[in-house]
Amino acid sequence: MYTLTGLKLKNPTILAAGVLGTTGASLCRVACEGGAGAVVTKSIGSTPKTGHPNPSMVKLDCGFLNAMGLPNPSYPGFLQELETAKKDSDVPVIASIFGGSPDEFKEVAEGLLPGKPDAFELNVSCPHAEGYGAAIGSNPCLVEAVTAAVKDVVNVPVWVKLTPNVSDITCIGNAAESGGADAVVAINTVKGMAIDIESGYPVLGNRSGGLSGKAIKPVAVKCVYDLYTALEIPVIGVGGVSSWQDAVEMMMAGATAVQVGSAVYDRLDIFSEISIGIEAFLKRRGYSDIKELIGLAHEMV
Amino acid sequence: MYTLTGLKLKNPTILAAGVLGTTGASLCRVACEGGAGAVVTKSIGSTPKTGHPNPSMVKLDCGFLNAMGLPNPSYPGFLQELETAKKDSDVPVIASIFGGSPDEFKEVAEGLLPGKPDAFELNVSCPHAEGYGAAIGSNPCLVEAVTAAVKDVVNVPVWVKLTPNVSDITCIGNAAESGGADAVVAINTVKGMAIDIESGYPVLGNRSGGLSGKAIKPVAVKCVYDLYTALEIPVIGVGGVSSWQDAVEMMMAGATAVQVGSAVYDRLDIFSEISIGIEAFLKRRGYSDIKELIGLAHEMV
Amino acid sequence: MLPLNATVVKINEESPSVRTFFFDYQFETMKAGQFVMVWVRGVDEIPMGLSSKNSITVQKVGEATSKLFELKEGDSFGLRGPFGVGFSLPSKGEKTLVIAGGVGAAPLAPYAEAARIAGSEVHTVLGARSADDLIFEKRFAEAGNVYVSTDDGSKGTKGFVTDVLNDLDLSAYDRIAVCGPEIMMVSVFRLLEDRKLLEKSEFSLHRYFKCGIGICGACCIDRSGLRVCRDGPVFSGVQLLDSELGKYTRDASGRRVKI
Amino acid sequence: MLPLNATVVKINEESPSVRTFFFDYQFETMKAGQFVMVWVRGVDEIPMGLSSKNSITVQKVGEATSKLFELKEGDSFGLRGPFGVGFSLPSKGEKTLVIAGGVGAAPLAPYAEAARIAGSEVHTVLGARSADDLIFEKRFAEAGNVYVSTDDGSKGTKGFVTDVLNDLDLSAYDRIAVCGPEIMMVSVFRLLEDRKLLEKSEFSLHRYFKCGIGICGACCIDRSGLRVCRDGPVFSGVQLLDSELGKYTRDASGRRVKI
Repeated sequence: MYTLTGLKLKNPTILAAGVLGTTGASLCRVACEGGAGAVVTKSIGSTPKTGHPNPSMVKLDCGFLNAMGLPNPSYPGFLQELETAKKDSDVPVIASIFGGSPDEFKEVAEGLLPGKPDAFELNVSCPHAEGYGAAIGSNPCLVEAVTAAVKDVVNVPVWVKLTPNVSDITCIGNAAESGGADAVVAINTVKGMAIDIESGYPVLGNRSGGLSGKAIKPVAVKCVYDLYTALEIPVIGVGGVSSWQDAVEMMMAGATAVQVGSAVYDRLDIFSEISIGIEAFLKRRGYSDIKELIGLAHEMV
Repeated sequence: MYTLTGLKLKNPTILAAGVLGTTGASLCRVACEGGAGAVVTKSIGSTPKTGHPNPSMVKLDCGFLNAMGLPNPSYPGFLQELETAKKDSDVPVIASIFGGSPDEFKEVAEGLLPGKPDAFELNVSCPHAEGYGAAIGSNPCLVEAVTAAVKDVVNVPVWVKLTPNVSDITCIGNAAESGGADAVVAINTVKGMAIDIESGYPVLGNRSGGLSGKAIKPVAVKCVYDLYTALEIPVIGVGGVSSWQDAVEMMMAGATAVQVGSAVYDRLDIFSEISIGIEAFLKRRGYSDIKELIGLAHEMV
Repeated sequence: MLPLNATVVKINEESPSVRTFFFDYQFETMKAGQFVMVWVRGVDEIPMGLSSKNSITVQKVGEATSKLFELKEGDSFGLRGPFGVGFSLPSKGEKTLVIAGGVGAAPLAPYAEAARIAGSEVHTVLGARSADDLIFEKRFAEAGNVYVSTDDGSKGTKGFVTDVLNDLDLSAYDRIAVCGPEIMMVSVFRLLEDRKLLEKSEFSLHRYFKCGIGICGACCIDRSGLRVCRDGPVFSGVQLLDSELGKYTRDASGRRVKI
Repeated sequence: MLPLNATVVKINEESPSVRTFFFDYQFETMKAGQFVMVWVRGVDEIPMGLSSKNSITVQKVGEATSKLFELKEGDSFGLRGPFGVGFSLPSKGEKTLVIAGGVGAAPLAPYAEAARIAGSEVHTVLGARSADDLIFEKRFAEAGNVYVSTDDGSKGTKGFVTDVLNDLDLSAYDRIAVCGPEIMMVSVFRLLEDRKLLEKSEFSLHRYFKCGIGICGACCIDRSGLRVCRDGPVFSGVQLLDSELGKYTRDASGRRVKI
């Protein structure tokens, strides 16, 4: 067993927000068939949103580009999904939430409390939703206020998911820590765009969106590395993790656990695969505890 | 012939700074054998620098990671290389320069003037050189001051190369424009890092560096798209361009010309290849002028 | 994969509200039942079952399909695919029953053809509101026997496909492939469940898709959590036991909507 | 490609200042003359010609090589490669002359062996400061005749490899492969130029590398602008006409340094 901000995980792989997290049944499947140590829901807000028009996600040569637009049924609509996930997944279920202000974050968190999420993850990093996400997450004062507001009304751990689309992510991480965050999650997608040259149209319905997958792994590793130096609280690494090697790299950079998103495209049991791969690596290299990996790169000088 | 900030280019492909630009002979080879419409030199500073220890560049699954550390022979040492390039390349030669202050930029620009560069490109965007590059390029006031300082002492076009590692690149682009820049070049590399999991060591001698190549093309397209909207001056697109399709995409996003960097890894004549590909595309799609492509994506709504 | 640029080369009017758009690209590896994401630029991108290697057959139901209906030969749209899991082909000598309702005939016509080529005896039950709305009757007829039903009795049996099915010896078939409006599919599902034939049957589901490639989870069905866009759209009857089929679907926001 | 992890399995002392490190990875596609980037973690990464599919042969000259010399069996380092263009192999029946000076013998020993296997008659002129500094004499001898020269006359001809070359009928050779200190190579170059044999000759150059993969341009030579790491390190004599060979090199900052 593996402990992360007080949650007990059977392994350090976590389903990332916005991936296979719209329904409770899907979250259960990722936990049971996929082998995830914990699952994060789709980001939930205060009112139902249908999101951006399609195409909302395309596969590129390197990674994926998406602009879903935070579609969600609102917290009242999502409660039954959360309950299903809690009842049948047998792993910690983290509720991802978003809002346009500290009060809205608070409202959504309180609204989901009856579903008994094991933790909250605050989405202050979605790169393509006006007034939400990165609009908040690139402002340290707002990040601190939002974090403090949610901490104030819940008694489960609060994680804050950060955007890499800032000059200095550690400054945002520090704000989250000051606001009382129990962990930060880095990184959300990198702002990106693709254009269909046959027509001239931007490919995404929202014109631009966020880049995920292999393309951004080095960006994520760097952010995790910097946050590990800057913060006291754990850093959860996410961004382009698609193999056990990636997970080990992320942990050596300073991640206490990893989240996996786009890589479910390749196979659902990527979580088991990573977790088995890490165990085998620890054994082969003679590490006695996975904790020895965390932040190892900082010691190698 | 193709005009860009007053320079005459035989085609809209330009060798990016820091690539095959250490010697005059190399620049000539890229122009003559490679087919580049113009070439940008390695970034030159006021004193000789040996750069970071190796490894200074590694190929990743998607793109390249590098931290050269601005190695350069200083402007006195580079003058003879610049003269060779000017004499034998038969294309415009743009001198890339860097400094830690407006005065240092001015000194380097003046120092290179005897070599008669056709333009200057100000490197305010290198992500891994303390006190230089992005340390300046993420501060709008400094960008404006540096640009104005160089404009003040040269009478050739001044381009400013921007870093994507900021919250809002258009704000930096605006500063360059206010400082009198004739064009902006977007983007420099994206901050990134890779760790050797067998040893725990960061792979780059400098620990972290900048990501280039295919991985960052969507990031570059988005930056170019936003800058095209925000600025009056031309935007030169760079970042992951490795085919004529990429070049067309960059132009549709708003680039007046494209720079090619890491893609010389595949083949030196990538410049000819792109330029021939663009011509064929224009013909097939019935465009009468390459200018019709520039910013086309903005009109498709 | 970015959308490829497909140019319309021919348009067939299949019924007053259904048209087939042939395009200049052949999905050579396409399995009947697989779908493509059809990008009507500037409007939306919607999933559409392939009605042949180079065509989609579209019912005009919303903004994107209305825009599609405005296209003429020479116009183009974006296409990604083929995606998802199609219908299983029968082996030589097996008997196949195809049950198609309305525009659900679109993915089943290529299936009937492929099944016939595979050496199967193919029978089709083809239903629609009225004679004018019958889709691909000729293609099905070329693949084998066709039993027609129409709600208004303007052709074939008056009533629903289930009325035809009641008169057939369903146990004689080795495979049963079903596609049509959900209300029709759930009737067929119950009938096949009663006859203990779900193991031989496959159903093609329609749900709201966002990503279309199995990542976002918008199209997951209860209680299995299976993704219609990736684990489906064709599911075996057994996979749909105890499912949301016929009960509810989710809208673009993820809210449950009764069927 | 990220560096692979190579573990030292054996260390041979070739001379007081030269050691061969055998590692647990075989570069099966290696061509003699190609190099690897050897990453001494925490210190530097340096180019090194492969002396066999699974070894590098190193002269202790600076910080990184000193650190390498501290390695014991079981220790590891990073390796990327093989990179660059190697020596051209002779055809069956051709006569090959190998001219090696000092640690320049490292990439030429596998070349002599490969040339012999290709069916060529191989002669080697092997030079060093003194008898103790001769590298791979046995490997060259197993591939064919060896003519030795030492600066101090402790073995073979007293003098330089050029003194041996003056006594040979160089026109009898179809291929001439050269590697050694630049001052030696430029003497050989001039001699071969005089005899109009540059077209048959190849030289392996040493320059300061940064990226090692042909992108940064730090190792480009004048006047051709060719990249030593990618278009070389082995160049034909003709490519080196009118070049910087023997005149200057560039340091890590790009400044010209006289040779």
